[in-house]
Order: sequence, then structure tokens, then C-alpha cells
Amino acid sequence: MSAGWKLLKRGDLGAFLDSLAAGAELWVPRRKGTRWDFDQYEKGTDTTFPTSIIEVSAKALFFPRRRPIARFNPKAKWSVEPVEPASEPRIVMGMHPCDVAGVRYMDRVFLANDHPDRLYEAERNRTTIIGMRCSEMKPTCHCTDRNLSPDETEGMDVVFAEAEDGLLFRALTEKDERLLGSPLLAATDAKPEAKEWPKGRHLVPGPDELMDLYDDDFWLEASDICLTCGACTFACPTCTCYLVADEKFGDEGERVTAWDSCQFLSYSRETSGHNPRRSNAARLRNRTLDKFAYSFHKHGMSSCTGCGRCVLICPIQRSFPQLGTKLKERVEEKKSKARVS
Amino acid sequence: MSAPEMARDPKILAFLCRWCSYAGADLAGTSRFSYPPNVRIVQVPCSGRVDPVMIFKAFVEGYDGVLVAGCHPGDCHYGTGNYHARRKLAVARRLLETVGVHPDRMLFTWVSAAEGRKFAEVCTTFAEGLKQFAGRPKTLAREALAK
Amino acid sequence: MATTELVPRPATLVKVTNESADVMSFEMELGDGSSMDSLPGQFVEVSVQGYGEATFAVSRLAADHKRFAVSVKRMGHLTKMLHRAAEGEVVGVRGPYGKPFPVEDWKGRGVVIIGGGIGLAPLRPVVDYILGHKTDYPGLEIVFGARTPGDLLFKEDLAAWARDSFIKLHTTIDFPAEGWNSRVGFVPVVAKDLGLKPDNRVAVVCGPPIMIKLTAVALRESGWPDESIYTTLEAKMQCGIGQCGRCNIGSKLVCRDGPVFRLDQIPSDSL
Amino acid sequence: MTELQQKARELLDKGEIDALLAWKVDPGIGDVRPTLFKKDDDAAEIVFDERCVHNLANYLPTLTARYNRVGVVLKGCDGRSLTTLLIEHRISKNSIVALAPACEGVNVNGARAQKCDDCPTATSPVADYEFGARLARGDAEFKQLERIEKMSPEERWQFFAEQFAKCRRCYACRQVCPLCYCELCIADQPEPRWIEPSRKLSANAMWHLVRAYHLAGRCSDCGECTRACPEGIPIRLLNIAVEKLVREQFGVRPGTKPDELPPLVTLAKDDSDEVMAEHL
Repeated sequence: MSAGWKLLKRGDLGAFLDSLAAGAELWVPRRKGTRWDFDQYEKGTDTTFPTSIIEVSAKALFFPRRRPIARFNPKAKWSVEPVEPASEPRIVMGMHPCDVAGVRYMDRVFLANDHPDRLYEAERNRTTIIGMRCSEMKPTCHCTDRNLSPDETEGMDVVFAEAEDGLLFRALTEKDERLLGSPLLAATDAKPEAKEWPKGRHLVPGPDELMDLYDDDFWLEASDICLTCGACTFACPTCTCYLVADEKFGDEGERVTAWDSCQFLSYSRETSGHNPRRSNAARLRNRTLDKFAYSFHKHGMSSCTGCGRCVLICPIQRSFPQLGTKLKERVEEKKSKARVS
Repeated sequence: MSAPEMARDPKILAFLCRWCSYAGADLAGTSRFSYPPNVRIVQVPCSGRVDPVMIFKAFVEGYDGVLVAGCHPGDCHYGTGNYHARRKLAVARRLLETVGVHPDRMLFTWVSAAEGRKFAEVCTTFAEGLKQFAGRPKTLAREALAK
Repeated sequence: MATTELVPRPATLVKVTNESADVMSFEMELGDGSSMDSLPGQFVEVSVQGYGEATFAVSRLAADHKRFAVSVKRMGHLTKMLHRAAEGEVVGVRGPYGKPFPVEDWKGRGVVIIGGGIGLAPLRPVVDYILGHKTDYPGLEIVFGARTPGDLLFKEDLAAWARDSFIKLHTTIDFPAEGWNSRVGFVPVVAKDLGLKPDNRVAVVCGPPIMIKLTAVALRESGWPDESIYTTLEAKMQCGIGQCGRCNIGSKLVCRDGPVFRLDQIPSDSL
Repeated sequence: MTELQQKARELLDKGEIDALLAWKVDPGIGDVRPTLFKKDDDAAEIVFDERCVHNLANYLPTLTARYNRVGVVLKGCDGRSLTTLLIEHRISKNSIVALAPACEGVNVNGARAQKCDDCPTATSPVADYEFGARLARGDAEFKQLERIEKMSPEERWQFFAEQFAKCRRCYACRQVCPLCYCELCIADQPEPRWIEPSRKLSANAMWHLVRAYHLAGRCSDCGECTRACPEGIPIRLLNIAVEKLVREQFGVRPGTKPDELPPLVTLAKDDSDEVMAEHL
């Protein structure tokens, strides 16, 4: 793998971004209203990279909330033409480890599948991820509890970190060495400051223990105050459920996939009107278990990356990690009861 | 619709109560009163049946104007349908105006079965008024699907 | 393929049959002449351009694997449009998907088919298969119920099955009707009254969720273990390829790990 | 212990209520969150201050189906929602006990909520027990609408189009609203499909217009839709634009009178035809 770190002086950031944008579509974090989101870089604009979580996950860059998959002419009987995948090179810069982990999970959903999603694959193939090490953890961050760390680089092509006099870059794959070929970057002996991160706590019970709670009253109690809106699912970097719909307007028609949420009553409703997850409790259980148990079974990794976006966004200040803690208590309770009897 | 086309014939969607206004439109036709050709009529059982969602949808689908006409107050076939309609339409107008649909794009009025001439006049004046929007982007209208 | 699996292939409707007041069967062939290699219990996604798509079990497959049928009950938007389609029209098809009934594993065992209403559609290919391999199976018993005599599907098949001495056929309707001389009663009740014995047999149950649930109860009472009761759960699915998420039963995805399940593989509240 | 906490403990201890819906500080997140208190829980943990933004009336239809009697702590605006829920027979008064402390206003994002400037009832109009003196409240009379009123139609659309385009259709605005309780929401209804499910401007605009219309003359202006919106869309503006009409033309202030039907389910023969041409 590549050599060491390269330093970009703070004053040269704009010029460096311009040079990246010259060869590819460049996406960087941008402040929109009260939150950070990703936006396409425009030459010459001031850009800052948040040192911790970007409130809006980069999920939509790989799996847009509305995604045409085929086009047709509504006036013809049958004229379905698949949408051509995008192919121009793209760089997404500033994704943090939890967000990149989300992409790794999406890879398992969309690519490690008997029927890989070619549109998603194209988005992945055309994208170089320049990830960023976090230099702090926000109160809602808990990646260290989820087998991740603010220093994690898996899934990134290039990583960069804050340093005293600029930004330190390092290529993680051969092919992306060239991105760092810019004369603005100078080889250096400096390394990003090694930080002590909190030790990972095992807040959430393991998949098997959780499955034992499937029929527990816990879910009914826990869902007392859940609104069953979809805010947490849309904020989550690994929630990828979608619906398929046909839309028509004049001579244009599109078949699209659009984000859907397991928290919606309509999501699991069958055509007959029957709904296997009618109760709030059943829906809350589905989401919680999917994050902490089903995802292990289905894709071999937890779909909770510890980003804490669900906590940030929840209208009733519910916290999924805390739900996990309570589940843990319940598991212990059950165990001790079993021991007594 | 292209701008010059629109200047000729604004597209109007008219919801007409079957007891009064639809009969009024019929009378306008049989009496050979002329009114603009691009009025597409939807017959409803009562003006009270017009759910504002239909009006919203009409604008989304690209109509230039929406006309709702029912029996005059006191004449409703069902007794009170048009009193309900009056309140619903007031709210619909308020919402549409709030988000920027121009007030001249909606016309809510009463037309009796005998008022064939009034129907023709109402349509003509409404369509004339809509010509001011020719070539201007349509508020609320659905964006083309493909970018 | 430069496209996503979600884009359907065109198929031409070759024959449209009215099965009952609200069920129609559509026989079709793929536009490019390629074959449909579906196994009993597998499903396809059928779409009408502009009206979306839905999941249907293949309800018959011709011997040459060219012509296949789906049987569709009019329920919502898509099915309504499908019912308006005429022979010669083109619809979209994806699939076949899903795990089939393990008919090979059942060899040497008797099979009991229990269908309610449109629930018989995914089971007909199983019957077809067994009838084509009679020597491998000691016997076939079919219990089929519908609301009214008119709602009984596949009337020609029913008549043929009734004539076939290999098959023990019981038809039932929910409430008494004029001119009906056979059984009356809901399928689970009939299943219980018949006293179906496990006797080294497997049962295949499909119908509305409540019918599956209650039939399972009836079978258990007659001594059937959950391991010998199979069902199929297409109603939950959308994308059919293990992505969209809505058909999950715990960690299992109905489209990927099913739609055929043994009752011991799924929790009872998940139907 | 405050009077409110004491009363809550008393009601729970005596078994007059099976559960009490109130707020509690969650140590994990350091913020208040709606919490269901049971007999064994410590009523001294109940808080009532400017952090208690959530409209607890929202939970009552579900909770009253599960418990015989539910106690609930209500702000003025929550009480107005409850009034409408009672008028619409969503819940029966017998199944709830309303605890109504005087509300001094709540904070959203560190600043006093805009809705509080136009609050007609600082104390819930439905109250079995009141705490603190009723506070008088100055009517700001739709001050927040002024900036919209000043805009031309083009400017208004520019403003709202930008807002609606952000909508992800997570339906937090619907779920957080006590009065948005349809079993099958028009947005989920597959046929006819009035509101397309995919997130684009026209469908999003349809959703927001229809939502506001369905709340016309019922909205208690609790402002929860705006607070809950993850995208920061000022959803409430549409509601108060309608409420302005409702107040001025039909003389209705939703939720303030226990026996007043919402204006759109009733009628007045003497409404002027002018209401149909009333401009904002």
C-alpha cells in the first residue's frame, strides 16, 4: 500500500478542491439551514469539513430517495426502457467512518445479492470516497460501541484528517494514489494526532439474546411513545427499504424506486388490507431487531453504525442505543429469573 | 402547452354540480352561447362533493385555471351541499394563494340551470383573465419527470 | 446486463380466462421467445406499464416451458388494470424468483393440498407435478374451498381431478347455496372434520392469512407436526429480489428465503 | 415536590389512574422526553418547563384503548387538541384525567416557540386539576404570516417550492399531530392515488396542501408539525394561514370551546359568498 501521509496547507484547500473538481463531479459537506448535508462543489466556494458527524447521511448519493429505473411512454402499450446508469467519475469527500460503514452495509444489500442492483453498482463504481477521520465524538455518537472507531478507514479510498497547519491525506488504494499527485500536497513525517477514544461498551444484547425477546412485553411498553414516523429510517445510513411505483406525466412515464420506511403502517400492508405489522410495537420491534439482529443474520454485519442520526432527528428524543441498553437490562432480568426458577 | 398556444386557449378544469351548473352549461351549449373551447367539464353530484384535493391535483396536472360552480345558496338539491362547498372552497383558495397560486386562477361561483348565458360569460371572463399567465411558469404544476 | 434486475421483460398475453367473478387467469409467453423455467411454488412479478407491478405465483407452466399462467384476483390498482387487458397485449414480467416447494424431497410421501380461494393458484403447479410423477407419490388429497360455488377456481381442473382415481378431492363452500350438493363450511373446519391423518404425508396450505392460521391449528390437532405443513406467502412481497425489505419475517426475506416455508420455520404471528 | 408532582403521585397511588403521561428528563440524552409513569415510578421525576414541547394529547387515543384511565399533563395548546379530540369522539372524557399546569411557553431550538406568541389559552381548557394562576396571553394575531402576506404570488411559490422540495415525506408532521388520525391516510391510499409516493416537488406540495386542508378549522396550533420536521420546513405557516380565515370569517378558534363543532363539518347559511373570494 501507499506510503505515508501528505500535507495540504490550509490555504491551499480551495486550489486542491478545484483541481479535484476539474477531473470529476465533486461532492463536499455544505451547511444548509441548521444542518450539514452533502452538495456538489462549486469552484471557488469556501468549504469546511465538519470534524464529526454530518447530519444528513451520504446514503442518498448512492441510493437516491427517488430513483428512476425505467422510462416509458404512457401512450404506448409497452415501451419500457431501462435507465442508463451514470458513469462520469465522482468524488465524495468528507464522509466520516460511520457513513462509510453505511455504504459498506448497502454494498451487502444491493451487491452481495443473487440479483445485484446495477444502478447502485454504477454509483459505487464511479465514486471515489475521500473519507475523513473524526477529531471528536458528539454526545450522540457511539460508533465505538458498534465495532467502529472515529479512525476507521475501511471502505475509504483516501483518508484525511485535521492537523495543526492543514489537512493530512493518505491514499488507501493504489488506484487513488494519483488523486494525491497534486503538487499542493507535500510528503511529510507528520501523522494525525492519535486520540484516545472511549472503549467500546456492549450496550446492546447479541442477536441470539435479542431474538429470545421477540415475544416479550418490552416492545409494547417501548412503543408507547413512538410516533411511528419515518424520520429515523430516512436519516439512517443503512435503512434502504424502498417502494416501486410508476409515475406518468403527459408523454413521459417513469418507474421509480423511492425510499420507504418499515415504521409506516402502509409499508407492510398487503393488498388484501391484511397487515402483519399493524401495531406500533410490531413495527418498532422490526426496526430495532433489524438493526441489531436480523442484519447479522441477513448480511453478516450489524446495520447500526453508531452514527446517532436517529437520536438527533427523533421528534420525541427517543434514542435507539438507549433502547438497546434497556433491552440488555431485560435480558439480564430474564436470565436472573431463569436462574431462580 | 407552449406559450402562444396558451394565449389562445388556457386550459380550464370546471367542476359543475349536475343539478344546476351542469344543466346551465348544457343550456349554454343548446342556446349557442359561445364560450372558450378548452374548458374541460367534470360533472359532480353537488358542489359540496368537490374535495379541495381535486382542485390541488388539477393545478399539479397543469391546468391553468379551476372553476367550481354549484347551485345558488338555498337551491341545493340536497339542501345544504353548497353551504359546505362555500367553506371548503374558501379554505382551498386560502391554501393555494398562500403557496403562490395566483387568485385569478381559481373561480368559485354559482350558476343555476337557467343561467346558460351566465355560464358562458363566467367561462369567457375567466379564460380572458388566465391569458395574463401565458408564458409564465405554472405554480404547483408538476415538473417534467426526466431532468 | 447493463440494467437493473427491477426492469421487466415484455410478455404477450396469449389467453385470458375468466375463472370466477373476480379472478382471471392470464396465459403468456415471453416476448423474446425464451423459456420460463419456474418450479412449482415460484413466483413472477407482473407489471402493466404505468400501473406498477405485483407478485403472482405461477399457476401453470406448459410442458415446453414457453407458456405460463398467473391467476389474478381483482384487489387493487394493478390487478384492476390487468383484468382489463386483452389477449395480444403486452405486460412486463420479472422472474421466476423464490424457493419452490421441495417436491423432490416429498417423494415417497403422500401429499395433501389445502387451498382457500385464490390460494389454490400457487398450488396447482404442485398438483400438476405430482400428476406427472404419480409413481413417486403414494397419493394426493385435495381440499379446496371458496366463498360460493361461483368462486371455485379452475373448474375444468376440478372436474378432471374429480375423475382421477389417484386424487381424493373435497370441495367446500362457505355458506349453503342452491344447487350445491357437496360440503359446506370454512376450509379449516372441513380440514378438521375430514380428520386428515399425517400418515407420512405433507400438507400444503395456502389461502388468506386467517385460513392458513386456523388450518394449521386444525392440522396440529389431528397430530400433524409443523415440519410437515408447508405454506407460501407471496402477498407480502414487492421487489421479489431481496432488497426492498418489506416481506421480512424476522431475519428471513420471503422473496429470497421463501415464499415457501414450513410452519416450523416462521413465527405464528408473522402470517 | 411541586403541586403537580404531588397530585400525580396521589392519583397513581390511589389507583385513580392506571398510567400518567408526562415528561421526564432522560439522563442518557439530557433532554426531556414523553414518558408513561406507572404506580411504581417516581412522580417526583415529572418535569414541567420550557422543554416540554411535545403534544401529549397525541398519545391519548392509543393509551385510552389500553388503560381504563389515563392521566395526562397538558399545556394550553395540548388541551386545545384534546378538546377537539373529545368533540370528534376520539376519546371519552371518562377515560382521562387532565392535569393542567399554567404554561409559560416552550422553547424550540433554544428560542421561544413562535406559536406561544399567539396562544389563546396558557392553561389547558380541559382540566380536572389546574396548577398555577392562569396566565394572560397577548394575541400576536398571525404575526408570522406577515412575511408571506407581503410576498407576490411568484415570491410565495419560490419560497414554498424551496421548502416543499426539501420534504422527505417521513410523515413526522402527520404522526406528531394529535388530529391527523385517519386509519388510512390519503397519502398511503393506493387508489385513487392523489398523492404520489415518490418524493418530488409536486407530490410533496400536494401532501402539504392536503394535510393543511384536513386540519382546517381543527388545528390547535401546537406547532408540533414544524418542530418535528427533520428538514426544518415551516409547515405551521400553512395551518395558520387557514386558521386566519377560519377565525376571521367563521369566528372559530379551534379547541377553545368544548361544544363547538369544527367549522368545516358544519355550516352557516349566512356565510357571505365573499368568503370564497377572500384573499390572504
